[in-house]
Amino acid sequence: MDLSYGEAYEAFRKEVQAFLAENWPPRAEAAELPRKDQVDRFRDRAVDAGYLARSIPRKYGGSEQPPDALRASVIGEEFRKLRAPMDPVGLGVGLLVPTLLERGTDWQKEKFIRPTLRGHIRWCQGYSEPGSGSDLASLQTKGELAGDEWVINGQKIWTSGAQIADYCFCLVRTEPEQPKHAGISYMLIDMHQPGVEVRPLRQMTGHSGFNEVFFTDARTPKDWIVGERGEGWLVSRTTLKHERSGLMNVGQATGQLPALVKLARRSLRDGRPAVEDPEVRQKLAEIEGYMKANEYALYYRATRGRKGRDAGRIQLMAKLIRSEITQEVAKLAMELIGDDGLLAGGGELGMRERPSDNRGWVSSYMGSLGGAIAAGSSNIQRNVIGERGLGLPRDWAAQRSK
Amino acid sequence: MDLSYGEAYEAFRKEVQAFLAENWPPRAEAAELPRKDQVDRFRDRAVDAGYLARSIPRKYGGSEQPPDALRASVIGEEFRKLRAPMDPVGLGVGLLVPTLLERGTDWQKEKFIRPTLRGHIRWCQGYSEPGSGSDLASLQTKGELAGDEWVINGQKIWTSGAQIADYCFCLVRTEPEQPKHAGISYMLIDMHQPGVEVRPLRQMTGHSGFNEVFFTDARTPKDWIVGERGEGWLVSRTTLKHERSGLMNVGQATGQLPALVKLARRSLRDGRPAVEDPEVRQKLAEIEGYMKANEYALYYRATRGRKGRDAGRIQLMAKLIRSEITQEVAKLAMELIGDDGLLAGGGELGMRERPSDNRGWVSSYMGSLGGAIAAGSSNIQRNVIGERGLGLPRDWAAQRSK
Amino acid sequence: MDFDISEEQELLQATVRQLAGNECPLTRVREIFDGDSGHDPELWKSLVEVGLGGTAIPEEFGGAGLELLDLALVAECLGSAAVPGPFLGHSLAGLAVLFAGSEEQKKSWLPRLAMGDALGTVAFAEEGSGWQPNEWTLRANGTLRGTKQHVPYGSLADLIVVGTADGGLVLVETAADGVQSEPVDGADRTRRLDHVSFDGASCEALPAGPQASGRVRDAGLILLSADAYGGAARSLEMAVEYAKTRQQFGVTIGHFQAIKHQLANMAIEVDPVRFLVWYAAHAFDHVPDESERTAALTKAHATSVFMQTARDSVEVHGGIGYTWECDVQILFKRAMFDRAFLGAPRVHRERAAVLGGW
Amino acid sequence: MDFDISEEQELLQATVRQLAGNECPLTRVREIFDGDSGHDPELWKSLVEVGLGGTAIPEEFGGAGLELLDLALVAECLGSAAVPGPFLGHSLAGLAVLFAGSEEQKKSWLPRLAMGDALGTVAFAEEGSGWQPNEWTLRANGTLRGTKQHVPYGSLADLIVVGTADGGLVLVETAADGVQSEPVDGADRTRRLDHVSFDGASCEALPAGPQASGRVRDAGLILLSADAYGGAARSLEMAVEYAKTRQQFGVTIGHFQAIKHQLANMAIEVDPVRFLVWYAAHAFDHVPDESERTAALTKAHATSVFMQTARDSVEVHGGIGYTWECDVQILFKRAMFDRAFLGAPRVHRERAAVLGGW
Repeated sequence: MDLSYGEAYEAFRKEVQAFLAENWPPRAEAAELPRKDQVDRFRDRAVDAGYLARSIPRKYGGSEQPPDALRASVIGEEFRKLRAPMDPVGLGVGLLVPTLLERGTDWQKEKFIRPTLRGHIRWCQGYSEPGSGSDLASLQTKGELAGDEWVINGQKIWTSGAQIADYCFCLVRTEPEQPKHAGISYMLIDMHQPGVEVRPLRQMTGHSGFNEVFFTDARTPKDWIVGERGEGWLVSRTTLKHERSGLMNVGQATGQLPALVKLARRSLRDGRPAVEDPEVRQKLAEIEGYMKANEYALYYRATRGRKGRDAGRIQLMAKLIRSEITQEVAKLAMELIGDDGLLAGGGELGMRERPSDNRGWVSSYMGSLGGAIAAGSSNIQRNVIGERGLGLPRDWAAQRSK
Repeated sequence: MDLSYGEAYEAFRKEVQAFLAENWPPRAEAAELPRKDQVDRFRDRAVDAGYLARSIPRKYGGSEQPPDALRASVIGEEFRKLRAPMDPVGLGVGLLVPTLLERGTDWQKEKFIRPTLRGHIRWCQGYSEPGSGSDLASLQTKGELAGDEWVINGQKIWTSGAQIADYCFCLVRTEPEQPKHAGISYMLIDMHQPGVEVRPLRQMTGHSGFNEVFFTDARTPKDWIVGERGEGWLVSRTTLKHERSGLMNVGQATGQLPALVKLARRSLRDGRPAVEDPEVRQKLAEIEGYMKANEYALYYRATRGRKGRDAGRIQLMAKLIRSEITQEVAKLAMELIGDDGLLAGGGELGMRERPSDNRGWVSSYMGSLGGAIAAGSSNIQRNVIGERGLGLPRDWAAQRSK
Repeated sequence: MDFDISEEQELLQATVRQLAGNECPLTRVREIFDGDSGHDPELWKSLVEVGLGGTAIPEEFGGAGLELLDLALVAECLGSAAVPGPFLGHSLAGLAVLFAGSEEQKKSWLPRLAMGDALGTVAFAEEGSGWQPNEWTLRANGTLRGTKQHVPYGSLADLIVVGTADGGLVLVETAADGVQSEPVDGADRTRRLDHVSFDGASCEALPAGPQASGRVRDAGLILLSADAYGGAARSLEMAVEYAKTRQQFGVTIGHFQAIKHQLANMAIEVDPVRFLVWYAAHAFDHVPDESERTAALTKAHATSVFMQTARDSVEVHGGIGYTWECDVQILFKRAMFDRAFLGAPRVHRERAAVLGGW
Repeated sequence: MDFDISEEQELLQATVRQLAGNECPLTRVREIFDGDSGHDPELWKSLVEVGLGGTAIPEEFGGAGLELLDLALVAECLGSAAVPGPFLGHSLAGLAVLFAGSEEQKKSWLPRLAMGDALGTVAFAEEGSGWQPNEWTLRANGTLRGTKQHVPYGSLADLIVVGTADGGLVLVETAADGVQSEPVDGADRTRRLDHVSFDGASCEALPAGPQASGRVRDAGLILLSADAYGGAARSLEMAVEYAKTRQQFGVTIGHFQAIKHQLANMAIEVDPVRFLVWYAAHAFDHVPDESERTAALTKAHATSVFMQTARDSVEVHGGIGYTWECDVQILFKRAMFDRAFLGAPRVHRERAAVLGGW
């Protein structure tokens, strides 16, 4: 066990620092350019240097580096220090690109990957429907072939980023006569067309992070499907796997603690800082125990991943654990803010602890429920852990619906 | 809403007090008799006066009084004050007698009810088997008719009181070719015979409250079954209904609180009584909230019962609520006793708070799990509340096994 | 012994439920929720017309002459329907005048409050909590200076009962000079709050204020508890209904044992609260020795249960439960109000500990 | 960065697991559990023979020369198999001599402890808790008077490391006059305890006691945490196995979502603890700044999780889990030991708060 990066990585860190010193922020001549062009130019150079788009082949605009989680960490740390542009965050780079690499045709890769990596086109994900949440495969949005085009009708929901997306990667029922999992195709759809309407969905916090997307005779070319017709379910599993096993930033595991402690320091109980109250101290330390255990579990996963060794069932647990911890944090925060628990949520979530305004914590209190609901509800997570992790038999109901 | 007993009942109380003043403790001449005869004589008089065996017809040795929960409460309060004998506590009076009254033949009622009421014969219940817990109807103990006798083979478990019981009321599979619920008979078995072996089951607390009962060619007369052959499941439901809806002493709901508060007063935290610790105070008050809510729910049930009106789904909840509260009490007690949490359980349970010995609380800590397990596990209770109380559909698995 | 509500009380609840159902279905709640004032004069008028402005005010002063238990039963129904408006503050203002006012003050104000000719409210909280009478610091001497926080409908009320130092109570008419209110952006948009500043506003003491202010607070705790029980029961009911209709994997989700048990766990939390609230109100009316402590325990318990039940209900509803469009979020925010208003559960558990001699 | 145990460490665990499986299957655990002494000299000998008497004692003193992490990995395996005996106290006595003893003391005692020629233990607790060095009150001045509570195998040990006032440590040989032990009727019959009284027993100070006693305590916290993780993982495994074999309603109970989710909830509690324990041991070995606080947090967390997991496992087992015959009760009682020994979770959470500057 060794928690240092080691010499080789510290040397690599120096390289990255030197690159950044040279290239970011842009030198005078480049600083004249529009911001977008500055970023493009920087990203080109960072790709050339092997710092961005590391897992992507060069021919599609990547730098084609061997996987190395530690190098990636070092790059992330140094880039973030200077707020240098990194790979665009989002579903395009995170989900679509890996899927295209694995299942896309050559022209699809050529057309979509490079501009996605450069942040020139943005994607949203069209999976969930109002009637299809946990039971995603029951989706009803239908695509019918009319000549050289698919004509798409139906409704998607929980589509984050739809209001700014250029394209949607979307699950569409194209073979209605097939059993439910076999009738779906994975389709790419241009969002800038009359048949697509995006309506923001307001959350209970008042924020609008999600959308509904309505397809009314929306169209997409016949060959804008990834994989074969009717294979969309399997194709989408490729990306879901990416989504669920994607190692989140380890720091997130304990990231909420300092803000919570700060809140406890500045909140009063009976005229004294709440952090002096035995109940608060116990609860904080209890939460820290959970966070730390989870944090080291994530280090272990990262290490095993780097070694190419299976980390076991702990891999299935990160989301559920995080959503449980987040709820405990939010509940303690609600105890600490006292009368401000009467206020509407607002502004930044509580993690960015700001003494002037407890409304971020109110939003966190509501938002902490989101983790138990979004991207595989906690009940679904428990099923997965029980069945895949502990080897328990499948549910009757789920079997029945096969 | 009126929480007093009212004048009529206070007059009745005076009557009861006068009766007791006359009859208990026994006068000089009776005090010469063996204790058992004293008790018999007292019970005879109390039945004549209408104070005991109130729901039982006179011809079977009862006093045949109209149901009146308040009179029953008054009787209980006054009898207990003087420790006068009441109806024998146990499964005979509680479960067997009501079943016989409803489903027994005349000779069965005549033979068994009176001595049971007088405490002359004692009963145990032979329902659970090692393989049949929540799924009771899957029981395997079999009875075969040989001439005028049933020959019984099999094993029962969790049989409390088997070591002192004279008879067992028992579920036995007599029609093996029938579907599982239809093949069972409700049989009365003499425990004093060579084919019956009782082995105590030691609990994790070290106590032995339960037994295993082994039947090896045990015998019982052909007509010692209650109801018809194969009807035993329904007959047993009569008694289970009694068991589950039987209103426990309302006092039990909050009975543990004073002991817990006493424990908190005499336990130290950092040199001060633990009851001064904010965390302990919060937890105590939280537990009291649950207890009080449950206590008043029980008052409501009692009132509705007296009025002959349905109390609704709250009737299904008492056991689960009690077992949840008991666990919270036990956990807090474990926090309070500190290092004594290293000790083996022993002696009285914690409810009889004794400053000299925390080992009762250790037993309570283990014993508090019993409530979630015995007489219908908490999961079964939740199913019942969900299905019968909230009208949710039945489980697939349970449907499937029908 | 009769631990049950009477037939008259059942009828009262049926009446209020029907009224809420007719005048204030959830579609209407939502309009008011999303509106500016959080108040619908027509709806309020219809409540007042059936006597809900003065349920617990004696008949001689134009009220219905009922007890706090009856008022709590009303609050439960309003909570269950998430009825928006000034019922809570108005009711407490009436009780404050009744418990602490002179005959003259009662004659002057109670009929107008009972009839709804005047709208009342109470101003208790001060900066950094301070909901309890012994925490109040404003000094009144014919005039009043200082700020009260979280005053329900402070900007709409005609009459504010303000808590002052040493647990006193004074009346302030908002028409007077020197009263200014600033709206609070509260979570619960069915019960709006204002911070109210008094800058030399003229005021009039309620003579028995120091003796009665604790009782007014206790009444408030019980009304919040009743609202919380109503809201919790409704949150549960919505979750159950959702579980019976929402289909996944070809069946309604109520078939899944995980959901079934979540709902059963919610039910064993929620259902007993009803009886605790009844007892707290009964003790307020008839068991003076237990009244204060029971109110504190009940407020802590009932509003905690409501808050957790509302959270659980959102979770059962899944994504849709998390949207502004879903009615359960309205209950969630009422739970936030009930939980924090007059002091969080922790505050009242500690009070119960003190009052219990712990 | 490499957050994983090494191949050698995996091998060490495999060895200990195999040894425990061969020499101490649960049938044997039960015999010792039900026996008088809670100790099986043959079993202890077989552990010592593979070097477990001195895992973290340097090779120059006859030990295996490994780190606390290795010792913790051993403790995890012993906890998982519920191996009875004096491993914990013996290990801590060795570390106390190593951290605080003079060269002479080390030379005299460490080889005997490592080889198992002498059995060691530690005596820390005093009446009414007092596990922590700053709480110790016994005064030693060549001789020792007073009583220590909850001394593991105090009656069998040859050498007791006793905590004294100001966090000092002294050695007492039990063969000396004036040492008396009285057995404690403890819940965990796999790790027996005695109260030990010293009535003028001669003793010898470990010179660096005041500097090292906190480290010895921290090592104890980590070994208890490792035992707790092992026990929790085993409790979970037993519950899972039971759910896969126990039939009700014609299927194994693992089909029921309620059971499945209970087990999943247990798993997300238990599994991450492994890595927390690793880190605590690693910090003990290599990150001095974090060592003390991490040990405290870890002991609180790991032993709480074990206790709850053992409770849950009993519940999943149903009636049978509640009997003396069921192996899960043995783990339940080990959980009680791990939780309370060296101070309950509450104590160490408060220490973590203080050490965190809260």
